[in-house]
This record gives sequence, C-alpha cells and structure tokens, in this order.
Amino acid sequence: MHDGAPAPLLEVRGLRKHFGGVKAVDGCDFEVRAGEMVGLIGPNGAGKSTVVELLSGLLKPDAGTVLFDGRAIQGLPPHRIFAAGLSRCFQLAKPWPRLSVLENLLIAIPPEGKDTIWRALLTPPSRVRAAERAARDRALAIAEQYRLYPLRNDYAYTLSGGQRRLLEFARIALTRPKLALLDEPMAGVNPVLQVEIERGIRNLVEDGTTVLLIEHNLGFVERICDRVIVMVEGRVAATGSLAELRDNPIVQDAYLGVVGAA
Amino acid sequence: GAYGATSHGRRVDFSGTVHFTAMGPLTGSYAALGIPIVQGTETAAYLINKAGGILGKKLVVDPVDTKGDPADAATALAEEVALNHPAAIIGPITLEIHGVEPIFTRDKILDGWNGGTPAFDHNTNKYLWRCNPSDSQQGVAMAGYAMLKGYKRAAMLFTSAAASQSFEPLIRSSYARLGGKIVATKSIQAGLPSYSSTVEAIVKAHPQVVFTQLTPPTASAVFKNLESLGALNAFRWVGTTFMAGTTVVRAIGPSVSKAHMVSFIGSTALSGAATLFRSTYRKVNHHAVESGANFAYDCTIDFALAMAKAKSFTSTKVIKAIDQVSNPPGITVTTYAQGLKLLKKGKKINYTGVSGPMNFNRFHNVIGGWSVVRAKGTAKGLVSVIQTISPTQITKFISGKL
Amino acid sequence: MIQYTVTVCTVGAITAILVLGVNVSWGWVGQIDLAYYAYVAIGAYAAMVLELPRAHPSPTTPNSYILGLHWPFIPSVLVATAVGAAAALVVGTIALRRLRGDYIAIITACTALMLTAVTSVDNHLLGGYIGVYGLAEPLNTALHLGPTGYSYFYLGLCIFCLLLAYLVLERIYKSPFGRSLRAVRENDTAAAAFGRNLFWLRLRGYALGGAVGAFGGALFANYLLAWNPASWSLTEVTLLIAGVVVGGQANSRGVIIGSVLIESALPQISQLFPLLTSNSTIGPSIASILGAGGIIVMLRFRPGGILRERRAIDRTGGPESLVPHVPAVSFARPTTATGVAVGTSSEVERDA
Amino acid sequence: MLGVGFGLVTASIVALSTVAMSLQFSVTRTINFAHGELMTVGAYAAYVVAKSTSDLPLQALAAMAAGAVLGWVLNVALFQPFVRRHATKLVIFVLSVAASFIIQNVLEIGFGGSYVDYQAGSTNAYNVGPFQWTEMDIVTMVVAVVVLVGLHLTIRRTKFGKAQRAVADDVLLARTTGVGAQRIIALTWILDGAIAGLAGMLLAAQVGSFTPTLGFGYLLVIFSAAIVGGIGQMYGAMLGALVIGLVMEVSAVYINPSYKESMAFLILVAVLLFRPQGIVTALSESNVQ
Amino acid sequence: MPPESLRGSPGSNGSVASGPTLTVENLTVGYGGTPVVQEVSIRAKPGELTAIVGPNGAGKSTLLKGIVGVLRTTGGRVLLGADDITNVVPESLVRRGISYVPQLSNVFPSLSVRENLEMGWYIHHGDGRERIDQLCSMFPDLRSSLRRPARTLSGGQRMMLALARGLMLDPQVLVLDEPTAGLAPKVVDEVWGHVLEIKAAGPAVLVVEQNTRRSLGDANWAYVLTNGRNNLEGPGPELLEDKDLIQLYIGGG
Ligand SMILES: Nc1ncnc2c1ncn2[C@@H]1O[C@H](COP(=O)(O)OP(=O)(O)OP(=O)(O)O)[C@@H](O)[C@H]1O
Ligand SMILES: Nc1ncnc2c1ncn2[C@@H]1O[C@H](COP(=O)(O)OP(=O)(O)OP(=O)(O)O)[C@@H](O)[C@H]1O
Ligand SMILES: [Mg+2]
Ligand SMILES: [Mg+2]
Repeated sequence: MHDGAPAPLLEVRGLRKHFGGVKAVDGCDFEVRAGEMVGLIGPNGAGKSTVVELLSGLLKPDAGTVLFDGRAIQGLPPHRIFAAGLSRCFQLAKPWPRLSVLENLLIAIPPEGKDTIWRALLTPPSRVRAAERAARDRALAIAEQYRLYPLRNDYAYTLSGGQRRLLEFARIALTRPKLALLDEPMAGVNPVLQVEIERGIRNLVEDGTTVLLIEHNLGFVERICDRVIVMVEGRVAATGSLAELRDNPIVQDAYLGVVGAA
Repeated sequence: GAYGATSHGRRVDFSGTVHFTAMGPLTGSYAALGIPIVQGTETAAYLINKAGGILGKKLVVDPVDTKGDPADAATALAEEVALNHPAAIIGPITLEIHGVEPIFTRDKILDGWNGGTPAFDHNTNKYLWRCNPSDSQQGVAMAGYAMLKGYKRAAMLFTSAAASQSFEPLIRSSYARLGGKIVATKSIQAGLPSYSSTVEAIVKAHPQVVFTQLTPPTASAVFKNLESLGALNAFRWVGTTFMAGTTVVRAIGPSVSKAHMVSFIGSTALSGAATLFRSTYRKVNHHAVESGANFAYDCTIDFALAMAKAKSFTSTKVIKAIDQVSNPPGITVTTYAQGLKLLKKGKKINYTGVSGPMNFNRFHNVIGGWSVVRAKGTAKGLVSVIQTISPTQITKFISGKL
Repeated sequence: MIQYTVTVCTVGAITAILVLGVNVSWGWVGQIDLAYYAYVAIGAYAAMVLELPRAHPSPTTPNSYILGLHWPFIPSVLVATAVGAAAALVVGTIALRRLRGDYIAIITACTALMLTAVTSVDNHLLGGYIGVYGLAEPLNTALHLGPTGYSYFYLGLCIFCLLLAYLVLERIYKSPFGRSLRAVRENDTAAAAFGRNLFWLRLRGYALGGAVGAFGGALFANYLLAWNPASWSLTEVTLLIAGVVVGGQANSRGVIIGSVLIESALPQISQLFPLLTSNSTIGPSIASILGAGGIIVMLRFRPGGILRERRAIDRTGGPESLVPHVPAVSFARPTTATGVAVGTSSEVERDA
Repeated sequence: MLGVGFGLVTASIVALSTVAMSLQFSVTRTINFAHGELMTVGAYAAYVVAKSTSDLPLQALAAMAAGAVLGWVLNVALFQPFVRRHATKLVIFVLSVAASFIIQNVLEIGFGGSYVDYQAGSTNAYNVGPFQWTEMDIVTMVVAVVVLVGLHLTIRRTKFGKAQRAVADDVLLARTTGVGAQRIIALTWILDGAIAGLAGMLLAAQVGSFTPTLGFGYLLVIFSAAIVGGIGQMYGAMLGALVIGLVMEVSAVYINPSYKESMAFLILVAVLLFRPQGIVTALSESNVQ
Repeated sequence: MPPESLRGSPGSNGSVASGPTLTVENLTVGYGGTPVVQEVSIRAKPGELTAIVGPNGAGKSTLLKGIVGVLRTTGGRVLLGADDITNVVPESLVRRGISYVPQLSNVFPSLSVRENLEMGWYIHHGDGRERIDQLCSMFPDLRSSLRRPARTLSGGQRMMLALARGLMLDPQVLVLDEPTAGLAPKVVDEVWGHVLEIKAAGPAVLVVEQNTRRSLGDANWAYVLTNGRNNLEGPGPELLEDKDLIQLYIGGG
C-alpha cells in the first residue's frame, strides 16, 4: 500500500496499563498511518477503551511509548494531546449537561488563539461577533446533519441515549483533528442515522483526518475500515482486513461466536 | 416598650417621644456582649419614663443589631438614624466602633460607648463618651492589686484576641513598673473542650498569680484541667470584670471561684442605686442582671440628665451639660428622678450610678475607682466586695508607686 | 431619609460588585468557594494599609500598619485588586490542583478561618481585632465636598464601578474563556478531552473572582473608613452566595437582582411583623429567622434562581434548506417546546 | 502526655460527630452546614433534662432524640423538597446555612443568647497509664467506641447499609431494585441526628457551659476530620478525628494556642495535598486505581 | 455451556406458565414540559417477546420509565393483569414482579459487582448467592470482577452487569432498554438467546432495541414509535417486510 513507508501518524509500542490485578492493556503494539481508517475490535473488556483513555491522556500508561506525529505523547496531560491534534469521543457519552446542545458544539470548536481573559477583553467587539457567527454557523450545520438541529437550544442532559451518541460524534466532527479515536459512536443509534455517521466518518477522512474506530457492528467495520486490529485480553491478537480475520480461529472464538462465524 | 407610664399613681402626659438607639451584637457569637447593652438601656428608660420622660417626651429605645461587624453596624445605624432620628446612641462595643464613629460624628449624635479598648484613652471626638472605664484603668488596677498582695510573679491567660490585645500590654507594663515579673502569657481560643497543655505550661512557669479573662466554657475547661493536674492551689487568679459575671462564676463553680479567684468591677454604687437597678432590671427583662448592663444603664441616665440640664436634645448643647451633671462638685444623686428634682431646683448635681461615680475626664473617659470582688460561693454565682481601689491609688500605680 | 437611601444604595452597589465576584467562582467555575470573603478582606486591608499613614495618632496604642504608605485612592484600589488576585492564585494553586467540589469548600473555609485567626491575633500586622481605621474620606482632599455632597459622590463612584465590573465580566463570560470555564464546570473530563487545561482555567477563573472581590472590598473599606476581622465571616459570604443562588447562578443580571433582594428586601420582611421584632430580647433573633426563612422561601419558588443562566440560543428558524426532509425521523418534540423546563425533569445526568 | 489524653477525649467527640456527618453525606451527597446544630440541639436537650434528673443515660437519650427529630425534620422539610427538584449543590449549601441560622436563633429565643451551665457526670479523676481522665472522660470515650463499632457493623453487615450505599450511588436505580429510598434517606438522617445529638451532649459536658453557637463553632473541625480521614469512610472519620484532636491539643504546647484550630486546618491542607482522597480511601483503594 | 434454566423456582420449568399481561392504555409521559410520549398504547403478553422500535428520541425510553414508575405519567393507565399499577412507585413494582434494566445509568458505580448483583435480589431475604453463581456462568466476565467496583467495568461489561442484575429475580414482566448496545457480537448472540429462553419460560418480555432487524425478527409483536406516538404495530417478522418501514428506520442493508 505505502511503498515509501512514510512514518506512521500513530505508533504504539508496548503500551501497558494494569489496574491492580486487572491487566487491561498488556503490551499493546500497533500503528496507524495518516489517512487510514482503522477498526479496533475485540471482545468486551479487551482493553479497547482503555487504549483510548491512554492515548488521549486521561489515563497515564504504566509502560510503553506512544509516538504521535513523530512526538512522544505518552503521559502528557489531555489538553496537550488534544492540542497536538488527537481527539476522541467517549463510549459513555459525556455531554456538558447544563449547557445547550449548541454550546456543547461550540465548545468543541477550538477557539482561534488562546482563550485568555485579556483576549476576551481586548478583542474588538466586531471581531468577536464575526468569529462567533462563523462558529455558530458551523455548529448549526453539523447539528442539522445529525438531526440535532431542533434540539439545539435544549440542555444537553435532556437528550436521549442515541442523541447523546450523535452529539458525541458531532463534537468530534467539529474539531477536525489529525487523528480521531471513535469509541463505539454508533451503539444505540438508529440504523438510519448510523448511515449518517458512516457518511460523517468518510467526510472526516476526506478532510484529512485519520480515524481509529472501535465498533462492534461488523457490517460497518467491514464497509468503512481499510484495516482492522483485533484486541484480546489487552494485546493485539491479529491485524488485517476483516474478511481475512473472520476465519481466524482466535477471533472467532473470542469475539464472533458461533452465529457471527456462520 | 410597655413601660408603665405612671408615677405615684398618676398618668404622665408625654408630649411626644425621643429615641435612644441601643446598639451592639444582638445575634451571633458576640450576642452575649450586646444584649446587656439593650437591656441596661431599657431598664434606664423605664425609670426615666416613670419619672416623666426627658423634657416631657417619652424615651423610646430602639435596639439595633450590629452582629459584631462594623460593616453591618454602619448600615444598620444609617437606617436607624434615617427612620428614628435618635437623640443618643448607647453602645456599640469595641468591635464596631470604627464603623459607626464616622456616621454619628457626621450626623452629630451623642454616643455613650461601651467598649474597653485603650485606643480611645485619648479620645478627641466630642460626640463620643465612654461610660465604662477603659481596660487600661482596669489593667492598672489589677496589676497594682496583685503587687499590693505581694505577688511578684504573674502569668496571663486570655481567650480571644480582643481581651488579650487590650489587656496584655497594659498589665505587662504596669506590672513591670511596679516591680513584678510576667512569667508566661497565653492566649487561647475559646470554646474547646480542654486546654491541658496550656494550663500545664502555666503551672510549670510557677506564677503566684494569673491575670485572666475567659469565656464561661473556656473558664470551666481550664479549671477542670487545673483540677486534674492537682494544681488548683498553685496560684491565685485575678480576673477582669467579665470574670465577676454570674455565668462565669457558675461555669468555674461558685466555691472554686470563691477559693481561688478575685475579680474587678467598677467601684460599687451606693447600695440604694444598685437595688433599684437590680429590681427594675428584673421587672423589665424578666431575668437577673447580665454583666455589662450597668454601664449602658448609667450612660442612659447620665445623658438623660444632661439633656434635662441643657433643656435641649441638640447634641452640641447636651455635650456641654454632661460634665455638669456627672462630675463633682455637686450633690450626689443615684437616680434619674432624684437628679431631675434637684435640677429643677437649679442645683448642681453629680450623678453616681450603679457602676460607681460617672466622672468623665477631658477625653470623655469615665474615671472611677474599682472594687475587688469574690464569689459568695452560692449556687446563683453572685459576688461580694472584699476591697476597693480608689482613683487616687490608680494614679499612684500609674506612676509606679504602690 | 435621603441620606439613608444613599447609604443603602452605596452599600447595595458595593454588594452587587461583590456578588458579581462570587458569581465567577460559584456560578461560572462551579466551585464552592468559602474563602471569597477573605479576598474581600484582603482587598479592604490592602487598600487601607496603602492609603493610611504609617502611624496612627493615638498615644496609648501607637498603631502602625505594615505598609502605611499614605497612597492616593486610585492606585491603592488598583493595587488592592491585584493583591486579591494574587492571594486567590496562591490559595487556588493549593486548593484547585487536585481537589474537587466539596473538598474545595472545606479547604477554602479553613483558609478563610486561618486568615481571620492570623489577622486578629497579631496586632502588629493589621491592627489585630480592632483592625485598621482612621482613614480620611478618599478623594475628598481634592474635592472638598460637604458630608452630604461627598456621600452622593461616593455613591456615584460605586455605581460607576459596578457598571464597569458588570460590563467587563459580561464580556469575559461570553468569550471563549467564559465558555471554557463553563465546560470545565459541567464535565471536566470532557473539557480536558477537548483541550481545556483544567487547572489553569479554574485557577484563572478563581483569581478573577478574587480580584473582583478585592476590588469590592477596597471600595467597601474606603466607604466604611475602617475594617476589622469581625467584618468577614461565613455569614457574610453566605449572604453573597444566597444572592447568587436566589438571583440565578452565572447570570450577572440575575445575581445583581438577587443581591439587591437579599441585602435590601429581605431585612424588610421583619418590618412586616413589628410586634415580634421590636422586642429587644427576641426581636433580633426573629428578624434573623425571617431573613433566613425568606431565602428558603424564595428558593422554594424559584429553585433555579430568578433569572436562568443564559444559554447560547439560536433563534433563527434555520434556513429553508435545513428543514428536515424526513419529518418522521426528526427529533422535533411532539408539539412545540424548544425551551426546556429545568428542575422539573426527572433525570439529570450524573457524572459517572 | 496529658495533652494526648485530653486529645483522645476531644477526638472521641469529634469522631462521633464526624462519623454521623460522613454517613449522612455519603448517602445523600449533600453537605449539611446545619450539622453543628444537631449537636447544639442535643446539648440543649440534655441541659433541659438535667434540670429534672441527673440520670446520665436519660440525658443522653434526650440528646439523641432531639438530634434525631431535628435530623428528620431537616430532611423532610428542607432537603427532600429541594433534592426532588434537583437543586444544585450551591442551593443546598445556602439552604443548610439558612437552616443553621434559623435553628441557632430559635435556640436563642428559647434559651437566651448567653451561656447556660451544664454539668454532667463525675469529675473524679483517675490515672490510666500515662493519662489522667475524669470519669466523664472515660464514659465519653467508651460511648464513642461503642457507638462507632455498632454503627460500623450496621453498615457493613446489614441490608440497610448496602441499601444506603446504593441510594448514595443512584436513587432512581435503587428504587427500581426495590429499595424504599425515601425511607433509607429518612433513617440515615435520623441516625445522623441521634449520633450528632449524643456528641453534642458529650461536648457540652466537656465544656460545661455553652451558647446556641456551640455546634456551629465545631463545624469546620468536623469537616476537617471527615476530609482528613476520607469522606464517607467510617474508620477514616475516626482516624481523622484522632489526628485533628491530637494535633489541636498537642500543638498548643509549641505554638500560640490561639492558632490551635488553624493548626488543625494546616494538617488538613497538608493531607489533602498529598492524599486528596483522605488517608483511608487512599489506603483501601490504592490497589484499584 | 448454556446455563441451566433461568427460572429458579422449581415447577415452573418447561410449562409455559401464563403470567399477567402488561397493558398500557393511552399513556402520556414527559419531563414536565410538553409530554414526550403521548397516548401510547401497547400490550406485552406473557411468554411473548414484545419489541418497541423507533428512531432516536422517539420516546421509547421515556415510555418504559413511565411504565416502571420512574417518571410520573400524566394520562392513561398501566395495568398488570387486571391491577391498575399506574404511577405506583418503582420500589413496589419490583415486588409485583416487574424487572427493569434502564438504558443509561444502569449500574451502581461505587458498589462492587457482587453488591450490584445482590441489589437485584434486594426484595428477597439472603444474598442470592446461588443465583449470582448462575448468572456468573452466563456472563463469565462478571465472575472475574465480582469484587471490583462497577465503575471500573468496560462499557460492555457494564451492560452485562445491568442485565444480570435485572435477571436476578424471576420477573413476571421483564423490561429491557437496549440490552445489546455495546456488546460484542458473540455476547449479543448469547444475550439474545437468553432473552428468548426467558420469554419461552413464561414472563412477558418488553424490549427496546436499535438492533431493529434482529428484534423485529424475533418479536411476537412489535410497535413502532415515532415522535412519541404509536405509529405502527404488528407481528415483528411481518413488519420487517414493510418496505417503507425498512426505508425509514432500518436502512436499506
Ligand atoms: N479503572 C479500572 N479499574 C479496574 N479495572 C478496569 C478499570 N477500567 C477498566 N478496567 C478493566 O479493564 C478491562 C478493559 O476495559 P476496557 O474498557 O478497555 O474494555 P473494552 O475493550 O473497551 O470493552 P467494551 O467493548 O466492553 O467497551 C476490563 O476488564 C475492565 O473491567
Ligand atoms: N430529562 C429529560 N428532560 C427533558 N427532555 C428529555 C429528558 N430526557 C429525554 N428527553 C427528551 O425526550 C425525548 C425522548 O427521549 P427518550 O430517551 O425516550 O428517547 P428514545 O426513544 O429512548 O431514544 P434513543 O433511541 O436515543 O434512546 C427526546 O427528544 C429527549 O430529548
Ligand atoms: Mg469500551
Ligand atoms: Mg432510549
């Protein structure tokens, strides 16, 4: 695929995180190249979400290195990692509950420049208004795309389970990161809107974002992902295309089960 | 005010009202200091009204709660002034004086202050009159008394920054001037269940006497600690006026207090005045006299007499009359009614109240003698006088002589 | 009566400034900050020791204050504001780095208490429990106003300062900085994942609150011309917080209304029961009970405060092209209602 | 050493009150700034009963009953109606402070703002090892230990305890599993009130005389102890109380005793800086996270 | 490998005991403003799987909350058999045999996994040890985590725990809100298998699912909810034939 073998965008080596006796992530190695759409699958409790927490800096790894865009980012605080261009969505949605859906989206749009008190006071009002209008237009367009437009002025805590997931994904879509870690963006989303999210993911990639997708819905993984990484018990058990992996006995036994294999 | 407006069975016709403000902390942690101010003032007002009021007007007392806070005091006083136009203010205590002083000065209202801080020993504000002796006089008296008794080593123990900051430097300097030595000084936080380490430290310093002012729970805890150390007899205690209060005496235990402590109160009144005060106080407030109420009482009567003398409520005029009704020479009077009668006859009077002679110096500080009291040892916690210290003695103490 | 109105308005304006400051740490950052009044006190003390001459002319207690610089009013107030911010930075650095919610409440309360202990125990520092006093009316050396004229002038000054504080804070609230603060308040993990530096944001918000508090404190001390440790306690900060809560957290206009209600209207309740409250023994207690009860009642009827926090609201019906083409799948609520009833809904997201 | 002895007595009282507060906090997740008043009310109840009988258990019972009633009333009349409307933490804070004011002032109306005397138990002193305690001191410590152990067993060993923790986590979910959440919460408040009332009586007996601000003055010490130990941790609260009680008593030897309480707070700050979750949580959960 | 019968009480094994039917008539529920669910009627018969499908935000979860007493209803009735259980508080509904697994916040985060399961047994005496053992063989992931607080579980494990807690009792009506969201394919199959098994044993099972194809395929009766109202109903497999429905809610796969 990549003949010149450019340096991968994300390179994870020997990543480890134990919680007491639980080896959630136990020596995990994989890499993601720029522009790729990679699936990360594996049984429940395999350590997928923990990997996301580690990569995004919300958890500190016990060991291992993470090279992102050529820089070691393991152990950096989350805001530094975000600033480096890596953003993630949460498996259990975390909206800002007592802010409106619109505000939830606006916060996801990174402010241009630093959000300091002085800047707030010294920027001329016309510039402030223009910037605000631009951000708002973007947020509303996204809201429309994920059917959140009618709810834009509602508090985020009033959203239904599926709507929360949509908001979660919409926020990522707004940040336009270099690498997006998507943790089950479609669980609980209506099939029709899953298609919408699928389109959203494709758009992201077209805009230059690399995607690492965690998903149990294999139909999607198959359609979207160039490549799939299978995690079992904290380690990478196999990588390749989903079609190849379906026949892999480890994958079948740990993940797909009888029906899935059939 | 439901003060019976009768005197010798006939109704008194008032031609209107005149207001006095009684202010101090009435709620919160300092309430115990402020409530007696109001009650003392109301007791005086009752007697004043019974004698026909001031210049024919009925005296109304407005209680104002400062919450012990100069900021609250300032706004509360501003409201009171706007609504009731008081002719005089009784109170507040030291805590709030700097918040209210600008207001009564600006509005030219007489203030009969109830604070002890030596900061006003050389007061020049003509509206401010301190009706209780300054802590500095008391400190001198306590130091002198101890030296008279031959105690050459002393310790000091105070609760609260307020007491220690005003008494500590005074006692220290007077005591040193008289040749004594302070061997330990402790200031403790009020209301904790035990002060054993502090008490132990004092015992170890081997003083002969300890000067003190403690809140009741603290006093109780300190004496318990002392008892369990077996050191009750190691030294004697000399307390401030506060320590003569019934609650403190009861907290220490009347018999323990009797055996180990003396305290200082403003020189005693002629007994008639005190009896009238006590019975009227009980009638108006439905409980026994609380410590500090006497100063507000005397102050109110003194101001009322001065107004009668000046035939005016205008403060600038009343100020000039205060000396004339309170300082010698003159016929000693102990009640408002008495004073009023003599004033009407054109006599020069000298009001002597429940807290002793109300003689103001040129800084508007009352100078009086002191009584040394000791608990009677009865359950009520009352005290009796065992010795007096005269103003002349105080002057001697100040110059370093016994 | 006019003089009284002027007093009430002046104190009201200063209180409103203070409440705006509390609103920053409580309303915007969502922190239960009980040290707030310490910043007010720090501002007050700082302004006083800058403005007062070094030695106070009292022969028995030659009070001298640590600085006693005899500065003019304006620079003193500005420096006092900065000192307040700096103090908040120090406390914040300790309290905000690793702690959350209720712990911060306790830590800050303890900090305030320790400061009270220090200022009242040590009388060489700031005059002990008697505090600092004896300030001449600021700016009046130049203005030469009479007592009444001066009180009008100071009222005007306070109202001007209130307006200034209001405008500045509104500006900040609406800026990305303000929005980031609210994101941190609502869910800090998510805010961190979206690039917010939690500690630094909280700290700056906290220092901003401290600065406003100190600013108000400096004005207050210059109004009272005196300040001592008795004037700042949990009671004071609670009343300010009550103003915030009653008015509506994080809504500047709301909290100003709230503070006016708490500081001026509430005490009037007791005027409604003259028989009860005129009694000198129980009157003040009854007045306090009525006051506290009044706060509870107000909250009972408007638990969310008088004015709600303003959400960014989009009122454009949306361009025609944006109207959903498949109505059946859209999320529009059954009939109308895009505004939500807060506080009545049954489930509020808890943080996992 | 004597200081340590007294520290232990102080610590027992603080521990009782802290555990009560901590229990209520962990179940209802609301900080109750009127907690001090539960103690005060207990103290006054004991004081009233002491007027007619010197029977100590009766006084204790009265104190507990008064505290329990007040706890229940606070829950029913104040906290529940607001919690049901999803009042924020800030609202709850204001409410509980308002409640505290009201109770203090009601007591002031009933008993006056100045000190009342309360003498309970005998002051005969005994030497126990290096310590010296009065009979009442010993009673205080024994009562504290008995109550705390009893409480611990109730919470760890009974369904009530588990239900309490479930309610603390998620009221709605607890209800759908069959927990009568209202009842659990009400019982918790009653328990909180009873223990705090008892602590108030013991405190009153130690200080000998008190005013309506008795408990309020202790509030921060109690919160500090709770936090030093780790909020919601029974043993943590005990340990925290011990640390705070001893620090207050022993530090007074070395520094200006006016800073006694400040010392306790400094300890608190230090603990929080190094173990933000308090001592005990940090120990027991270190293997998890 | 498949666990023994999930119905613990002996005797009920095998025989299709017909418990009460859950009937919802014209139910109106909401959160205080305009009701989210308006005049919805459904019926869940014993021994049958009743599915509710519909787009996100249609009001499915709200409807379930109204049924189990978590939200107060403002109109209509809920009947269990012949008893009116409208607005009966949830803690009594459990005792009447309604077991509910919510979609969000469905575990007690700070309780251990074992304690979470014990909470499912709360209305009975004892700690339901045998039952916990049975359920752990159904969800082996849980057995290894019994002593951990539930907040440390992975997303899927959380869902398993919630389900297991709901299955601790022998309910007459089992109400599940998206029981398979976030589960691995293998587990989805297993869980779905259990659900079918349970329903076969007698109780009425009411399930909300976004995995529309599967739930409709197995549902004896299914309801389509849109915008808070009944839109369509019928036997599940039949609905799957409906071209418009597929287009709107299931997507052309
Ligand atoms: N804080 C924690 N403490 C202890 N164990 C934990 C903690 N967080 C996660 N684990 C455990 O680590 C393992 C990996 O969890 P993780 O959430 O990464 O799984 P996952 O692959 O995302 O699974 P799922 O598909 O169910 O979301 C699980 O067994 C989980 O129980
Ligand atoms: N607490 C609440 N307050 C106000 N409105 C709410 C609340 N919870 C949900 N809603 C609104 O009610 C509607 C229905 O929500 P509900 O959770 O019932 O949807 P659902 O059909 O279960 O959707 P999903 O498939 O996404 O779970 C949604 O529009 C949602 O925004
Ligand atoms: Mg996961
Ligand atoms: Mg739902």
